[in-house]
Amino acid sequence: MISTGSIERHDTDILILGTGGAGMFAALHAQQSAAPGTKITIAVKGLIGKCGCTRMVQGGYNVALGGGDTVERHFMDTINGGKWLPDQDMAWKLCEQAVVRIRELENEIGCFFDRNADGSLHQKAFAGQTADRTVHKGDLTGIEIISRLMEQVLSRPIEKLQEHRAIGLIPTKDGSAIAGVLFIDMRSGKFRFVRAKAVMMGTGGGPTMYKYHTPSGDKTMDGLAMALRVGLPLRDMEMVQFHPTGLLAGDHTKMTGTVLEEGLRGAGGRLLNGAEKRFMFDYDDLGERATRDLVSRGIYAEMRKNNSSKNGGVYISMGHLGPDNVRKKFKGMVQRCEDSGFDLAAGLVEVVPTAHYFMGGVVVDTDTRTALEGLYVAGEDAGGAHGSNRLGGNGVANSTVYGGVAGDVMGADIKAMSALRDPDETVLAAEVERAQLPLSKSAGNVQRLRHELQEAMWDDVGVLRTATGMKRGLGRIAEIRSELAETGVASDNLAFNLTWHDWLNMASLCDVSEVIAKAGLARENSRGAHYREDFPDSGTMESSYFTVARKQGNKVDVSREAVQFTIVRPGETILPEGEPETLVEAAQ
Amino acid sequence: MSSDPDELEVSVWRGDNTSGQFEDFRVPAQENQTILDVVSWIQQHRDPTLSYRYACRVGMCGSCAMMVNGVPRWTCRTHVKVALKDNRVSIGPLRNLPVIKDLATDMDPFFDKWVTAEGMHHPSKTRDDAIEQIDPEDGARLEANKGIECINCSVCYAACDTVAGNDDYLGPAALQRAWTLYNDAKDAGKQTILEAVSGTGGCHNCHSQGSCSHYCPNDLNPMAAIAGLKRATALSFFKGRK
Amino acid sequence: MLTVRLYMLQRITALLMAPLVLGHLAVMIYAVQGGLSAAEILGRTQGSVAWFLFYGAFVVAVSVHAAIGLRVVVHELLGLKGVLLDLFTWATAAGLFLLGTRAVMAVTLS
Amino acid sequence: MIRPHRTHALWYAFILHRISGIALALFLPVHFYTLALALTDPERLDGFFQWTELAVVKFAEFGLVFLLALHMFGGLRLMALEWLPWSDRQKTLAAGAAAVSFLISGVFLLRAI
Ligand SMILES: Cc1cc2nc3c(=O)[nH]c(=O)nc-3n(C[C@H](O)[C@H](O)[C@H](O)COP(=O)(O)OP(=O)(O)OC[C@H]3O[C@@H](n4cnc5c(N)ncnc54)[C@H](O)[C@@H]3O)c2cc1C
Ligand code: HEM
Ligand code: SF4
Ligand code: F3S
Ligand code: FES
Repeated sequence: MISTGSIERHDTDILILGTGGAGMFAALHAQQSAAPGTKITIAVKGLIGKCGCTRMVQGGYNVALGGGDTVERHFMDTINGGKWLPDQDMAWKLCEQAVVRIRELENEIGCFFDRNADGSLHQKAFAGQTADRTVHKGDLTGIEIISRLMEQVLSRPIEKLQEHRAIGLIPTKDGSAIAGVLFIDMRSGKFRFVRAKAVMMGTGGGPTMYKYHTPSGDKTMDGLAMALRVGLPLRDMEMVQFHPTGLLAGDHTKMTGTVLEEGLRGAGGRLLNGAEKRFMFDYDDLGERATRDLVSRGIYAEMRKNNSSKNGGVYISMGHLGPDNVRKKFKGMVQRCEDSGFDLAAGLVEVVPTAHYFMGGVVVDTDTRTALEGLYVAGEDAGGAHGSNRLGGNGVANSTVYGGVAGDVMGADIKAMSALRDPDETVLAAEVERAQLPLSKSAGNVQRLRHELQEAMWDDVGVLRTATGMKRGLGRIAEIRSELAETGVASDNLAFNLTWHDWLNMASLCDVSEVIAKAGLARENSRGAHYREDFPDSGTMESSYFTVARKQGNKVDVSREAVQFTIVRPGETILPEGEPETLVEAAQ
Repeated sequence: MSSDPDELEVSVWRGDNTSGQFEDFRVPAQENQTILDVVSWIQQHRDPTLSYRYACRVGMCGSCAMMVNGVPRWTCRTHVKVALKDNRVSIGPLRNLPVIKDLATDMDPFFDKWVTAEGMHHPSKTRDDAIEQIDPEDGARLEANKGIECINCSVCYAACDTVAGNDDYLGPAALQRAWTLYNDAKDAGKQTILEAVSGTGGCHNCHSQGSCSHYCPNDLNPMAAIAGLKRATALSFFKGRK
Repeated sequence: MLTVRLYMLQRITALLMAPLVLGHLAVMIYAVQGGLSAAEILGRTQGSVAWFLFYGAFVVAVSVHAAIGLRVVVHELLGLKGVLLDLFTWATAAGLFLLGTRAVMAVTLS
Repeated sequence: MIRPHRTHALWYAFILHRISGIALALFLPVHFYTLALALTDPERLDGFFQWTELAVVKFAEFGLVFLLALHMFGGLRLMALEWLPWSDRQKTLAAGAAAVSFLISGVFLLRAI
């Protein structure tokens, strides 16, 4: 057993992991709800507010604010979008509380969202919505939300542990509650164990185990990997959302995979295959304007037929809308493409479906509590609210709503928790040992393994899936994982050692990849983001089930659980009779 | 010196806050390649201990800024072609901030000053109130909008010689944020803001060098925002003593 | 190192000096032709209240203005701060003021 | 040393304003001292004025007048920038200030020789 004596120990009352929408709202709300004098600590893998996906939100924030739209309608869209898999109580709370949260964002946090000429909030419609519901700040909504939250957090007496990477949730000896979290202080390379009465995990999803992906570089599924190791149940793990139009610029550049916004297709952008012919109408009547999952599948299918562009994707073409017009309307996107050498306004830009959002996550209740006492999970790390597919605009609503909820609940809950809990020292030691594994091996190429994993997931557990493919994928993952275990990292200087963290990132990604593939095998139908070529049928909505994965010993088991229709049953609606199907003018 | 177009000659600063030196690397040239890609390539293929920071890789998070051939830039959105001189490029840590290691700086001073400048919203309402109706074409709103897309990347802070010479100087980004808030109809802290930017490190130290506006990757104009603060503080100075 | 008060002082003195500098420049351009002589200058200025006020104001303004200006330069370039910096500012202002007053008296008082 | 990040018009305007300010501040005590000689030692003052007939000194005087004009017009530009509504033409204005200063000091030089 490794000595845990060299670990620095630190105590706090409330510990929050991550500074996305979930983490920062949790910190602010905990500060408001906890008794005066409660110590609150926020720890993050990068810099406060600078890392994570909330910052990258472009489109906006879904919230029903009247004008015909109602919480009920938002809820029904969420359930329909999630193909009846969402936990209905969670979805309801999401829609209901979004209304409060958007007022809080504007009035207390200081966000400024775009206005109509009359001074009211401007709202637009993402695909799959039946009302103009998405509040936004241009196409940089996330920057506005996170920068404002960051200022609030920085200006309050909240302890900040920046560039502290959580590597293990450490339970008590009896395993019933959480004692604290083990970190690597990335700047020094030292281990630090922080005890807390309540811990909130908001480390976000971020399916970066795919060859093409949108999330930020710090996102590698650490949270779900940690939850898995501590034995928590994870649901909907097969549900990976692909965005249809990620930039394709070659393997060597980080630009590849980044999102070209949805609005391009909405405005009339055309997708062309390698022969520069439109193809989406071969797959769906709405052509390029179909929902994300359908367009992603269309593109993927076209690529598989070898009708692909130079680098193996397809083209997006905007020029027919008038280059100047495009330049004006999509200034940011045109500029961004230009910086990487492409002409979006007049030329062809290669695109490819890109892994974007992770619907699966830790099983929580509507108060963000988990099966482990003292551990709360919110944001993209928590499963349930979106079911099999997340509506554009529901992601940031989800993280901000439930982050706030977690803060409120923790502030109240810790009043009844008098003492800090002691950790199971064996688990602590095991986690340190796990992290140190590569340091005693001869150095190898972690990046090559990451490419291999990304290829494996893309080919075998990607946009279109089959049992044979996923089984092959599982084999590849297992091989890569055992190779990783033999791949070392030079250990002479652990301070800000990115290569060590690349290794740890890979460890998390391998663990979660395995679960995605297993959950994918367990779902023998096609729903939302999950498409099985060998089971193209969706199954009846009445008999909907969700998958639950759990790690026992060294084995991951996946079971199915029936969806409880607590608010509305398939085929029914909670909208009043006579309500129009959609309020969006364009769709009518 | 080699003029092999297939390879770039890259010098990268290695070291910490106390000492360091430039180290040379050869990096394969690619068609679509950013400075950040070059740095990553070195870490992944040549020197696994090279430290740097990035997150979003699309110019949204403001964590990847470095000195590229002596000028501050966001590296994830800087195409190699733009920066290259004679097939060479030097990459160093952002100026005016303590270096943690190699290309990663400690941005805390930058954010401490952001807070000192009262760069956070001072609420006039609560979550129980309706959202304020604000005319998007209103003059003050238009002024506030000009600075709102700041990604706090610190490029302007690194470009400014006043920051270099005056430890207390709050710097362009923090002051621009203060000006934005000052013009925000919802902000209840106008007086607090004016006081915060009138102290020893305040807006009056700015010499209108304009490097901030020259290098801001988002084409923002902190120089103009600071001028706005000078005007507002001057006005309130006269009002205070008439 | 400037606070709003020092800043205002520096700007106000600068504004005050603008017309004075223009005047001074005009006189110089006019006077310089054919060479300067003490007698010529003194003949113009000596015993004139107007010139006394003109140059007097100039000296007051420039002492304040330059002292504050140099204060900033010395702080930014040499890192002087605190009491030393204040001392430097006052000394510069006083020095310029004394030298300036002496000069003004010399050329305007008869 | 002009480091790469400094190579743009407004930074040059800044450094000229600073150099001219410092130069003026250094020149002033000398100027005051010599003028005070009018009271104490008029002959020596005239000596100084004769000295100013030298071409080099003429040129140095031109420099001083240029710096004074430059500093003033530059200062006026700065105050306009700070207090008047923002103008995007700062580079043009800075160049204009330099041009006018050059003109004025040019006139001075022409009349002096
Ligand atoms: C490009 C892009 C565009 C998007 N656009 C939209 C949109 O328009 N509308 C919408 O609703 N949603 C959108 N989303 C989704 C949305 O951003 C996310 O669903 C949501 O913001 C997640 O918030 P979060 O707080 O859970 O996680 P994040 O914002 O990702 O934050 C996670 C935090 O945890 C930290 N962290 C991670 N691992 C660790 C660790 N091991 N230790 C410590 N800290 C850790 C991270 O550094 C980060 O600070 C978009 C996502 C992307 C990638
Ligand atoms: C004639 C005597 C003058 C002297 C000796 C003088 C000296 C100085 C000095 C040393 C500085 C500091 C420079 C810096 O901070 O970089 C300065 C700044 C300044 N001067 Fe003058 N000056 C004089 C006249 C004027 C005039 C006539 C004006 C304008 C009408 C003026 C306007 C300014 C302004 C606005 C600044 C501030 C610059 C900044 O903060 O960046 N000065 N002066
Ligand atoms: S003003 Fe521009 S350069 Fe300065 S921090 Fe903001 S975005 Fe970066
Ligand atoms: S570069 Fe610095 S001096 Fe002022 S105009 Fe910008 S803050
Ligand atoms: S990595 Fe985010 S701005 Fe460059």
